[in-house]
Amino acid sequence: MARKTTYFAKNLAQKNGQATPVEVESLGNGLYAVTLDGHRYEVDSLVLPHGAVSMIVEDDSYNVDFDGKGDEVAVLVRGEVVRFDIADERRIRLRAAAATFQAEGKQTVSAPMPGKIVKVFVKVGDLVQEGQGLVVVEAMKMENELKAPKAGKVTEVHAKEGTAVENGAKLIVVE
Amino acid sequence: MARKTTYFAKNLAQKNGQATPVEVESLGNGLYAVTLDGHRYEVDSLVLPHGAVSMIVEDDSYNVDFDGKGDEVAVLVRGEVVRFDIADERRIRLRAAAATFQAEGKQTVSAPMPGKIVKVFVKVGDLVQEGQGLVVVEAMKMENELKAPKAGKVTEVHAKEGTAVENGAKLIVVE
Amino acid sequence: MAKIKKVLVANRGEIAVRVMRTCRELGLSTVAVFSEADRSALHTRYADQAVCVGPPPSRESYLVQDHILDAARRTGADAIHPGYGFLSENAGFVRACDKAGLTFIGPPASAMDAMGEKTRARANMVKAGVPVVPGTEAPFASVDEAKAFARKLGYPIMLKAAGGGGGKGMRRVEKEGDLESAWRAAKSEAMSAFGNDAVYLEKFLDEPHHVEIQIFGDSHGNVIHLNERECSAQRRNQKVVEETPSPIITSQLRAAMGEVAVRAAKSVGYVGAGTVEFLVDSSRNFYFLEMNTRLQVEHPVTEWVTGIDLVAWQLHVAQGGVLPFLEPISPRGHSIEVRVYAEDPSTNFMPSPGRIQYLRVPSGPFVRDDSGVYAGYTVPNFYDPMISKLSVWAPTRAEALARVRRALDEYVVKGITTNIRYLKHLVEHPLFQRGNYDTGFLGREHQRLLGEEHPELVKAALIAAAVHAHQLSEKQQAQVAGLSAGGTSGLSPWRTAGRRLTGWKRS
Amino acid sequence: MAKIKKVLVANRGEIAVRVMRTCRELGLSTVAVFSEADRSALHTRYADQAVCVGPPPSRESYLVQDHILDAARRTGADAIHPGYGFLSENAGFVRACDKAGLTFIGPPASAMDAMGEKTRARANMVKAGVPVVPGTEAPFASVDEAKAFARKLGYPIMLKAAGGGGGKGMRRVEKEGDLESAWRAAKSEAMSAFGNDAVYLEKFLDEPHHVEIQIFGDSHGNVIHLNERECSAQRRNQKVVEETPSPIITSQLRAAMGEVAVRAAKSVGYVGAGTVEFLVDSSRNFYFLEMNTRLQVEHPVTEWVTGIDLVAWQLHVAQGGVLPFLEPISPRGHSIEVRVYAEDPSTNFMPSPGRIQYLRVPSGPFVRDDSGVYAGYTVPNFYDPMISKLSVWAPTRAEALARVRRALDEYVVKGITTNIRYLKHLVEHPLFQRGNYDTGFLGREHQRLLGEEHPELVKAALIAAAVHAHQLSEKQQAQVAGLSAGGTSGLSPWRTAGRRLTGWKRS
Repeated sequence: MARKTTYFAKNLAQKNGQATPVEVESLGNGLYAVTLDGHRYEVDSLVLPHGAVSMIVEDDSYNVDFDGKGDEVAVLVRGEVVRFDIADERRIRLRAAAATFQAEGKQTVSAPMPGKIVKVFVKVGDLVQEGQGLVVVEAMKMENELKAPKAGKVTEVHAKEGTAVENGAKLIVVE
Repeated sequence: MARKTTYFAKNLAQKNGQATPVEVESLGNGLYAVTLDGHRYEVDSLVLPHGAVSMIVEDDSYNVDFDGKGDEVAVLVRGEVVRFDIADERRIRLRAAAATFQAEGKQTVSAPMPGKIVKVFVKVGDLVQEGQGLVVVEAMKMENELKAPKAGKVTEVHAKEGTAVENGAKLIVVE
Repeated sequence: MAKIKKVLVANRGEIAVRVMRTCRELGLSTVAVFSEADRSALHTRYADQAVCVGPPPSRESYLVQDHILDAARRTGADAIHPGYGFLSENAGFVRACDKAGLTFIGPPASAMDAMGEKTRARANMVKAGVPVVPGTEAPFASVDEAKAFARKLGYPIMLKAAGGGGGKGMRRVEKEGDLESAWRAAKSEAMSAFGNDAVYLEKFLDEPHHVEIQIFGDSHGNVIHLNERECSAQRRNQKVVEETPSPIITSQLRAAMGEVAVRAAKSVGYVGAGTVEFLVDSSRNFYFLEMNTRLQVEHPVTEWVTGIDLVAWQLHVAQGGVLPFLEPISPRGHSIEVRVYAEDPSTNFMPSPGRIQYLRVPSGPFVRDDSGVYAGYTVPNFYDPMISKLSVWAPTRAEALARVRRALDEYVVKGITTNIRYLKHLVEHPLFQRGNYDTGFLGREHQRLLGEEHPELVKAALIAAAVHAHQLSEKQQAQVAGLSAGGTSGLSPWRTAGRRLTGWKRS
Repeated sequence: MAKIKKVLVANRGEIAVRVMRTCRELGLSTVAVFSEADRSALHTRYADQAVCVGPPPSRESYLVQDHILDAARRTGADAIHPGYGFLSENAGFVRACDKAGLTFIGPPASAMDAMGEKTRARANMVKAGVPVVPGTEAPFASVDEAKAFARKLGYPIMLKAAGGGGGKGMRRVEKEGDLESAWRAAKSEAMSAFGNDAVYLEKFLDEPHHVEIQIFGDSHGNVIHLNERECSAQRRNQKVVEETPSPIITSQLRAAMGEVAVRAAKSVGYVGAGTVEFLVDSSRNFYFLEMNTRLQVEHPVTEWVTGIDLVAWQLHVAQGGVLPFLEPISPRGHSIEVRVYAEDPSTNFMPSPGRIQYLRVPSGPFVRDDSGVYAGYTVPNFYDPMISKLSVWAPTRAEALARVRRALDEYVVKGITTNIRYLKHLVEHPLFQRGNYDTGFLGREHQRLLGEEHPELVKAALIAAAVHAHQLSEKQQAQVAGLSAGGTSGLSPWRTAGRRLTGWKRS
């Protein structure tokens, strides 16, 4: 078992931020040695039922919760949320290999939650500005306007007024 | 699938009580028809996460929790607990077959929880009265005296003063 | 009036549970109504009886008067408590209850007629000598009428639903070009929230305070007031935090506003719990805004400083009881309420329904949680996203602020996004701490209220993320190797504790 | 005295969390100490910092003064709050804190010397003119000495631990033949609870009331009392339910007992929170029983009726502050506390440690839960089985009784057995409802408090059990057949609701 691994973590709140290397070594018994910025921290990490973690770092006690999938993880600690993209070297190499093709300029606007389409403001071929309203979704008695993530041309419109949509349904594509 | 089955339930609080027949029929969609004492009840039984059940019987709403293993189940409803021995006909036949040998007169006193034996009052061969103190177990800062479940003779003593015992450990046998 | 024995609560979520709690204390049976989406809701489980009243959309269930009345008939309920929202301000429903021989726990239909439709309420208040915000006398038939009136009044204006409150169907309009889309949105929200899409407009006052007076009337003509609530912390005209006493109200102003509120209620023959809302401008002039003819979401803060159970009083006067006392009482100490929503403040407060995986609500000294959810519950996407109201009491405002911060720190909701961090930043904001905030406060400070990163916590989070990743990877490898997860037993933490020497200390 | 910045709480469970809550509100950092059995305990998780102080048995962790002081040194704590139990009444520990330059949040060692050892306290009280229960002047060296004294005093007698309270190390002895085993049991419990096995004896008063007065002193010589608490609902000398005001205390008697309690505290130079316990006989004579020189388990009921945060006051006077007011205050309304234990009342209150699978604590108007556990937590078998204190407030005793019943109905604990049903039967008992219960009440009414079957609920339980068995069997068959559980989608409950006609109605 790899008892010592280096992870690379990028704080997703910082645009174009550097990935920080963090070395983790299992000491057994729920204890880990973590090396970060040249300091070595001894970490006691206890996984509780329901997935919460009680972490004691050199006497400091933290309740930590995690939410995420793949390499992206949201860390909830003392009421604050920090989002990281975190992976070890092997994963990073795999990701680099997989990223040969990516539609850089194409942006999909999806339904952020189940709801009803009450208004569609654009049609295929329209030119839109970044932040311009595209679709209004009603859910939980609130109307939510979805905006263009970038300036460009509308290439696909799947949203239809008066219809119900599921969470994650593709609504509009801007290119 | 057996959509209609008759169960026989014995209320364990009533000594020598009769088993009551209860017929259950699945109507689909979480609905059941239950026939009891000649009445037919329509029951909407919704199993929630964590195993609790929300049961609506002809408009009456009950929160029900279950605890048990095998055919013995404790039902917690509106803060009260009722214990049943419940099985269908097939299970009852199986149980009858399995019950060929049972040590009627032999009673085992086990540790009801993990703790420390602080006192053993009897030795093998002692005659004891029902309710007589046999062993004192200390747990959670409280001393708990375990008593003889029946009058008889002590045939085994596994408890030893000053030792720790696990939940369910056999301590004393009275015959 | 007849003695009540069984109460049907024509509502859902936290307010249904809140009402049933008091019913239970008073020895009254309770009946829940639920839509198909609420079969597993807390109020359905909490009640003694529960009846399904239709499909998920409110218009097909909670707002269908016949379904509610059928449920009452079928279960033998003799009274109906409407909660807030839904049918609570529907005079037609009050009349239907009267006709069916059911006690409606709220004001008589006539008082609701006079106050429920907001344009009529304004006219009545003008007659009673109560100061009002300049605006329309009646709802508009068309957007063009509205446009003409708005041009006369001058922008900015507020579009408002005539049929209800709670921030639904409200839109601030800055200029004529925005009026049409605001009109459409306000009408559609009003219809879905109140089943009535009538809309009117008012002059928009610049950065006023929203201060409301709780009043209570009995059927013997007595009306008293139970002090004010400060409700200026609003976004999209939706209250987020409320407190009492208001930091800007002197005892003189309290008495003056209380007197006007009582006069307003008396002028329409009001009975039961009601709230008279005022806007208070920077010179501390106050204007009648509207009257909410029902129990208010934020009633717990009034309960904290008066010791009164307002729902118990509602049931008492609904049975013909005289108000327990007839003199105004001074508020004792200070109370703050924050509303916990299933929403994501960082994506424009997008609602976030879903399964609550884990829930731990705050408690301890002088902390109250009014919640309509439970661990394992799935918040449906058909209704208001408020999942809980957290309220605290303390002898002083400063202590109450410290207490609500502490309580918010204790709140754990997993599985869905909530506004808990936003609320924490709100109560920590220096302007809020100083009590100096108007209805524009949340909008102006939005970015700051989303919060900033604490370098110390980012470091802790980074360490946690790395160890978490490592634990997951160890677990996977153990599974691949067919081994048990292992490595966590053996050495005693006590024996290893000696190895924890110096290192990273908190500053 | 120095300003406190960081408080180490030398305790565990609910009281550690309770103390930390106030520290957090006051902006003070908190340090938890934990035994190996408490790595996952709530107090370990709640604190800003946490230090392991040894193996599970208290004698090897929470009672080891050096480990506690090391933890304070290591984390830079400047004050120690002892909670109740453990080292809270250990004068030697107070001196060790003084020597280490740490502020001990409690009375000075000298006051503890005078009051902590109970036999010395009795002698001091006699000197101060306070009435005491007849009994020993000093602990006994041997059981034979005790036997001789008991013979003189006459049975029944009470054996008591000199070193601590809370019902630990106490035994009622009816006749000489029982003295020896009771002596052994009391000494062993006393040693394990307080690290001091000294035992003394007192005349057993027949069915007295146990009423205690909360006092508070500051370092400027001021002492006030904060009214009484009625604590007669006890089993095995362990309090189960407490309330204030006491149903048997008049305002005259309150004033008289308060005056005596203040005199007792002043006579020993008392500073901080303390409780003077009295026995009150049927003629309403009262006798000094003992003084608890620390915060009491049941302090929340006093907080409810006074609005005071007693822990905040403790921190205030520990820093040299003057008491915020110096006149006695009248209690406002009524408060009741019930203690929730992990124990099975039907098997002689056998403790029931284990994993809490699901937890839902009551809330809503004027309900407070002080809990030391959480869903998913495993209650260890080394410590006191109390998992939570539930307390309520209401304007009157009758309303408070209804509220505590309602709150107990809401309590859900799955995975371990608790005394919640027992508590419900207790507060529903007619004698308790009338306020007419002495210290023998729970013993006499034991069988009734275990509860009886409700035929209606047995029927509901029977239906539930049968449907449950059917659901399990369907699930098994579905698995065997390789099918999904199925059958729960498709038909809408709304469409099928029409089929629910008449049938079994609740009487």
